[in-house]
Amino acid sequence: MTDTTPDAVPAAPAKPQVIEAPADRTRRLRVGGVMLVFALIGLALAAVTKGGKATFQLVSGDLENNLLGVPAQPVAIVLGILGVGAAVAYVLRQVPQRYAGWLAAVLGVAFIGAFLCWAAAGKTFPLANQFQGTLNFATPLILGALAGVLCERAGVINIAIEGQFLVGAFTAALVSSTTNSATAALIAAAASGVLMAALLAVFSIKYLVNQVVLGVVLVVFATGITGFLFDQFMQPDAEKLNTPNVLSAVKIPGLADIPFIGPILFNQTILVYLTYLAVAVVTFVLFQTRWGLRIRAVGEHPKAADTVGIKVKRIRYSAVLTAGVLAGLGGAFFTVGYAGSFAKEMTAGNGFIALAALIMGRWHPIGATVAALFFGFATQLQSQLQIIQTPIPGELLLMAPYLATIIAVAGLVGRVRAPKADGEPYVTE
Amino acid sequence: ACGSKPTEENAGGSANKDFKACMVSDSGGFDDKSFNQTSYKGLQDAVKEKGLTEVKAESKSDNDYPTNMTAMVSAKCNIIVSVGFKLEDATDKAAQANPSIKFAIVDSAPAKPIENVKPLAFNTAQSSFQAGYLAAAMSKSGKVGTFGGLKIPTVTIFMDGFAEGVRYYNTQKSKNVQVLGWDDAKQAGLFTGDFEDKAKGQNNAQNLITQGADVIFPVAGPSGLGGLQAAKASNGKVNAIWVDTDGCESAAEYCSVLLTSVAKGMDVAVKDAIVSVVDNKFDNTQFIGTLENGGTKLAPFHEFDSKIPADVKSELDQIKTDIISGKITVQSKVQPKAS
Amino acid sequence: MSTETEAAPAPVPPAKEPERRSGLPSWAVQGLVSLSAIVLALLVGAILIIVGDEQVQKAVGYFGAAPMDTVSAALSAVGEAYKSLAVGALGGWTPISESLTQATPLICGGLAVSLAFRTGLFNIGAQGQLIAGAILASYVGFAWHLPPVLHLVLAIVAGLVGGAIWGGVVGLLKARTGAHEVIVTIMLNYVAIYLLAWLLTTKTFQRPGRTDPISPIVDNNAQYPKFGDTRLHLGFVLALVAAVFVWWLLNRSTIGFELRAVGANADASRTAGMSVGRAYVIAMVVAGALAGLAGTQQVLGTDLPLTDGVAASVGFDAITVALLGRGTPLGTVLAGLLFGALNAGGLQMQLITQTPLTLTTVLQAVIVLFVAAPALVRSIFRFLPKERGAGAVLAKGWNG
Amino acid sequence: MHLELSGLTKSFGSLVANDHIDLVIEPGEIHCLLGENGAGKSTLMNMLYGLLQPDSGEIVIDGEKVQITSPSDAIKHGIGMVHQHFMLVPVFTVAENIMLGRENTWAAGVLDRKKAHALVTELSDRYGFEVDPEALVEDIPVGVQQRVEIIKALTNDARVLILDEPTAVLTPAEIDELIGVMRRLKENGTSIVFITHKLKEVKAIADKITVIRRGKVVGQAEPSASEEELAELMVGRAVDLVVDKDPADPQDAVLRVEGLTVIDERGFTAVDDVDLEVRAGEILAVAGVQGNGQTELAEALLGLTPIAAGTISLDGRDLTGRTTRQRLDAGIGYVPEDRWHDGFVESFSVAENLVLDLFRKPPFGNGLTLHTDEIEKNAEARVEEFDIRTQGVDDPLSSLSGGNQQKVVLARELSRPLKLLVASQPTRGVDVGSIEFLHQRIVKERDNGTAVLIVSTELDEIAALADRVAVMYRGKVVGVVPADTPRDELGLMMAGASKSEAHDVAIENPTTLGTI
Ligand SMILES: Nc1ncnc2c1ncn2[C@@H]1O[C@H](COP(=O)(O)OP(=O)(O)OP(=O)(O)O)[C@@H](O)[C@H]1O
Ligand SMILES: Nc1ncnc2c1ncn2[C@@H]1O[C@H](COP(=O)(O)OP(=O)(O)OP(=O)(O)O)[C@@H](O)[C@H]1O
Ligand SMILES: [Mg+2]
Ligand SMILES: [Mg+2]
Repeated sequence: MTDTTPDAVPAAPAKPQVIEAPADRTRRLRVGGVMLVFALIGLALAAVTKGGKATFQLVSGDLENNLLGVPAQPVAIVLGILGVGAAVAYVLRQVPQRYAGWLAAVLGVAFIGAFLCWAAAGKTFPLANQFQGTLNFATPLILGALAGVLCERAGVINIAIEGQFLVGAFTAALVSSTTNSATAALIAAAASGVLMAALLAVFSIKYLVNQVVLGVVLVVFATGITGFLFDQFMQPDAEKLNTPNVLSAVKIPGLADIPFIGPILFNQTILVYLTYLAVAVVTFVLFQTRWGLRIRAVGEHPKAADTVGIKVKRIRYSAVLTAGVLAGLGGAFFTVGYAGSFAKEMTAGNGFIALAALIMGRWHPIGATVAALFFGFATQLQSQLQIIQTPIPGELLLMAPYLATIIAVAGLVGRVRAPKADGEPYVTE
Repeated sequence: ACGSKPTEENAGGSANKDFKACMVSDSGGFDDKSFNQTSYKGLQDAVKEKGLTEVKAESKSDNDYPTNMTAMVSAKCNIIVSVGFKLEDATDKAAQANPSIKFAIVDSAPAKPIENVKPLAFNTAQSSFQAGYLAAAMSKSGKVGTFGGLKIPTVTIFMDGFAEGVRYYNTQKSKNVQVLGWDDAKQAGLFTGDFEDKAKGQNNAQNLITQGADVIFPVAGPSGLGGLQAAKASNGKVNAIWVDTDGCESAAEYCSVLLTSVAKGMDVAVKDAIVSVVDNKFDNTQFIGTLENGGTKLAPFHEFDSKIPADVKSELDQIKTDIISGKITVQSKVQPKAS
Repeated sequence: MSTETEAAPAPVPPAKEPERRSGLPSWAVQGLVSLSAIVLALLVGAILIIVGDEQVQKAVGYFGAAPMDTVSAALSAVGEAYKSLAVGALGGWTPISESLTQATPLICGGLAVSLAFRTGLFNIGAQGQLIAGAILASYVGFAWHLPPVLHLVLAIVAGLVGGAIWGGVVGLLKARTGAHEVIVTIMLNYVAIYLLAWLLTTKTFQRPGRTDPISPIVDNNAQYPKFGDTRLHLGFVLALVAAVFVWWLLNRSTIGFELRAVGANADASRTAGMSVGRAYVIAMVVAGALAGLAGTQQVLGTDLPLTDGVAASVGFDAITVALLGRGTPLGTVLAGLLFGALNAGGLQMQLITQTPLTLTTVLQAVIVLFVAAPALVRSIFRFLPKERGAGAVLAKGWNG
Repeated sequence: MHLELSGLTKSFGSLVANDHIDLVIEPGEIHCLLGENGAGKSTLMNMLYGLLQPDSGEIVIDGEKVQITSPSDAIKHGIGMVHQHFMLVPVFTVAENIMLGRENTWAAGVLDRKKAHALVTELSDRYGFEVDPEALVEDIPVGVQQRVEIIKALTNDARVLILDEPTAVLTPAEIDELIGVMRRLKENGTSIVFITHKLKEVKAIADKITVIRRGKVVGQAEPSASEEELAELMVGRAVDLVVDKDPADPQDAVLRVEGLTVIDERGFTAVDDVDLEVRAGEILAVAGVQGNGQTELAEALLGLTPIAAGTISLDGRDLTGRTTRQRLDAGIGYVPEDRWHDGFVESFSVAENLVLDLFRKPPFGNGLTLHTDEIEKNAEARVEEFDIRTQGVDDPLSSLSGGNQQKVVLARELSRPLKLLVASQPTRGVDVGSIEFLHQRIVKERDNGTAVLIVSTELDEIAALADRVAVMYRGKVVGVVPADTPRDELGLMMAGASKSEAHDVAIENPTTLGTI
């Protein structure tokens, strides 16, 4: 550029100053508003907290030792004020943009803390179990959402997670019952997930079927076929075909001894460890490897990928089929991973929640994981609060996780952007 | 393997082959490991015993009840058994339109008695009372837990009785065994919100266990099976009591953790209702399964038979006697009342 | 020169075989393809029936001894099953009326999904909207006591309002905050289910004298009139009216023009002065109302009380119906009728041949799968002509 | 490399896009392909690059017949291509885009990002491009994206480089720079196929020119041929390259913009305190390199982008804060820059697209119902008037060629009484024949007393249409100059020079194109 550009042209001015765009302003006020509402609710709860001490159980199931007793009202008030502070700082933009997320996190923790102080005042709240349960609920959701991330990053919409779950759960139960082998069961579940994924892949990539249609239909198909096989074969011969062995927890020496989180995170079944691994691997693969780069390229701009010699369809097939492994394992969680025998429609809509988590997490493996954990947390909290009995009616508690998700999506997450070519078949002539 | 062609097998007692005993399920289907399944077993028992012809229709949605009912009528059934309170309206209508056909309905009763409808109800609060007592007696931690599927009377009646039984134990023994997951005074407690999600049921049970409960009483159909799974996973620390059927038969893989089950004798009641029609002894008085008539009872202790102290067993028997005699009154408001 | 080229092996000759195009109008071609898809699906179903049939299993046991037994057992199993399916769906006025009754809520629910689709929204929430509509319609139906006609009209309006609110929230959140409708509709379905479960335990909704979660049946005045002594009711006619209305709305009204434009290209619509947010809200309000109408058909039409099962799986089947109908009102009506017939026939089939209802579900899925993949159907039935403008796309993806 | 295409034929349905095309590319030559919109240039090149499969014909490289069934085959044979529509992944960084498809990896397919980074730096140094390897492609200006595309093609050591309309989005200086790169490549023995609509460029660089019309080669021309000759060869009739228009007769100011400031999504000031005035009966052209705020300016005028400060008034009526619809109703016509995105609904029929912003009002609608017969009638009339080539007004717009789609948008906007017409890049990518017609139509609108604001990066277009020129650079109007300002001077202003600086420098350093 140097030889033809005359020197006299003034040097480019320094990078223009960043000013808040109107859209950002709206967003800041909206998010800040929601934060403020929650902060004030937290504070209000603090004001009405009665009952002296709130006790938190730090080791799951240990009712005598490892209890953390705090003066409920003072702590709630401090947390409430902290929350209000964070919300106000957010609204007034008192910290640099890139730390704004932390303020939301501070508010979240403060609000939940104040809320728990209020709910547990004069009672014992099993804190460790809260996280344990969160993980239980979230594990299949994470696997399902990761499967979705892989598919959709490659440009294939996957609404069929629920169907993959069902088939995975069924197969795992069947194989575990007949072979008594956990490994065989997990492999079979993964394979059945891949089989469902193959249907998704062939029909969407080869036959160009609208992927939304396809996903919904595959869920119906999986419901029907597992139901049919259950009715006709599994149920009549349940002792032989539907008595899977549940995976047992494997303690990881050392790690499991870390206080508080150790027993929660590192005394789990192999399937849960696979889930941790899956989060890390999918994230790494997607962003740091050749295959991942190509997956993202075909999901964003398949033609561009094609022009540099990438086989678009082949990458899509590979991504969708690999995702099938994850979804199948997610399905296995419902039977061999946790609950034992198979029952019709036992995944009970979890595949759709995983889909929601994937969108809420903005098609990012970490985001999806966080969203799944968020949902698991809310569901577990709901169950625990029903037990310790709060003034909140049980019926409302049952709705709470779903309402919380709506609030989070509408208030905090806002507009999300899918991979650009997500759902568009790639056609060459 | 290619064996030889079997000769036409001759069904055993085909004495009443033209007698059609029919059943319509509710939307849970016949494989719900719960009341549809148990009722269906009653149908099968009757069919086997009397050599009848069986016709069954599963319903996928509420919409299907009238359709299935009509189909049964046109199939010229001699008796139609409908399962669940949701079929009440369809049953009443069909019964009034077809006075020559006999009907029976499980877990419900027409507002006004109908000539050809026999309601089958079960006071499971009575046996749950025993179950609560047993649970309290067997608890080491001093805490027992229960949870339900949905907060509906056929579920909470178990939970009520259970809580009362625990309270009775406390007053008898001056103990303070706590019930987690159900407060019968406030009628508030722990529910999964559905009857399908086994993992959710298991998690609910797990949460009760972390709160110290060592006997779990899940009243949530297939979702409740998760509760048994949680007990099984505790490796002997936690036990459970199953509902509706003898869990050692319907969910045999969990027999090792089952103290007992609160059996709701739907199979027996259904079978009796059918047989009464075959034998021309049908009447439309409401059947209420009680401890007295065996329509509800504690199932055998199976693997726990040796582990339950003899005095507890005799106390349970005494309770049964006392409930029958009226010495103990079970309070639950949702107990079926004789009409 | 041209001779040279022909002599040389053309790079990709097979791909360019002349397209089979017939003189048939495109609806006829579509019909043929759909018919072939149904035939294929029935073949798949036949396999399942054979595999699941006890007689066949027995006959296979001695296959070597009498192989024809297996074949005849298989044929008779399939034959009987499908005969009872057909009789149950179409064998006379009563079965037909049953099919139409079953189709009624599916059509309205399907329209709710279709309309949203055309606006670029994926409405998984027909289930929740239906429940919301059923709650209000049922309440007005049993708690108020009004003269004929008026009562029915008010109950229907209540149902429409209930659904419209439940749907409108989705549109509003999407327009205002960008919250993705897929998430919001999934979550609102659950909220509706739990709301219903709770309401049914309250005095307001519980049937007097009952402790069960079941509401009173609505007043006679609030019920859709029935046709003869069948279960078919006026709601079916309303479903057809709704379909015509949706057709008019989409194709002959300015609002529909806007909805379709936003659905096809939101950016261009915005540039042309349309309010995309407004379109989302309108579409979801109307879609919700349509699903609410399906709710009224459940509680006012088939004289069902309100229970937790009032929605059955109509809301989800509606998605399949809408997709099978390619998002057009006529297509949705036809798809709804097909599914209604399969449901009615399926009940009969389980009654006579004890074939599980899950088979109907499989059949429905496979039919849609084949219909949605005309290329596959054509590769199996090679005689089928090519459709002009084949593969009309409904929703492109998450980004609209 | 010696490349020979013979008898290449490709049809889309009943349309024969390439009809037995023969073409020979000698080693080290710059071969220009010229043709009107839809002539089939891109189709031909896409077949060469393996993106499309020919129905018949063959490709011979260095005497050997080859099969190119996918771009990877093409890359293997040493063919590189810069596509008409950029083939870059917008959410990837420059380095990621460049490594895509030939990633350097550590073990197990883990990306070696350092190497990619180094490669970009090396190449951009070698060719004097200033490209930040870690910048996101969607954040960099189109001109820089173009360089990324070229680097991409060069990293493959292509021996034949296809450049499909690479100059549409470049400034004269950048075009100059590109020409320099092409010359250097040529010296190294690389052959180049160069496609463009700009006849000046062709004359400046081509060794050989092949003209394609309606899918057939209609002839070859020498670079010495005049522009008029080339245009006639392309279009098949004599083309008036100069719009003949009378001098403007400007009246009162219709559009008044004061202190307009727009902050874009990333928080940068896209339009910076701009004051403008457009008078009735004049054409004001906003010149500038793509990405200097013109798009945002136009969108702000229509209310499509929220503004941070400033006022907009039309005929004295304050429009600030009004909705797009209110502005359209107030008498603004708008031809958006990215038509494929914002201008029409592809799946709608031609007729529907012709009333996309008119359907609510009589005679097309009465607020509730749509009068489809009126819409139909209107469509017939517009199609006739604007010579829109379509099989029928009920056909979807997607079936039309690019130039005709363009005309639909213009026809729609000009079919109602306007006070102000805002048209962005009205003829981008349109062939000379259509340009002629569209320009005439815009001038006619001016002569009817409408105020016209044209946003264009094409100096030819500006020269043809403008009565006054406002040059934008980094969101600011650096000057408003008369229409007859020399091309070089405008070019320099577009690079940020003030009016006086530009004037001086332009005389000292004439660019290649400026002097033609
Ligand atoms: N994928 C396709 N399907 C149908 N028609 C197509 C397709 N691609 C190109 N065409 C048509 O083929 C013809 C040639 O298009 P092509 O893109 O080769 O033109 P071009 O000479 O590159 O034009 P431009 O100057 O606008 O780039 C046009 O009429 C175009 O509409
Ligand atoms: N059918 C077509 N014929 C000719 N050119 C087209 C066609 N479709 C798109 N283009 C051109 O290609 C460019 C990219 O088109 P595309 O629709 O992919 O935009 P996009 O990537 O979605 O843009 P954005 O980033 O704004 O969403 C358009 O701006 C347009 O100039
Ligand atoms: Mg081109
Ligand atoms: Mg686009």
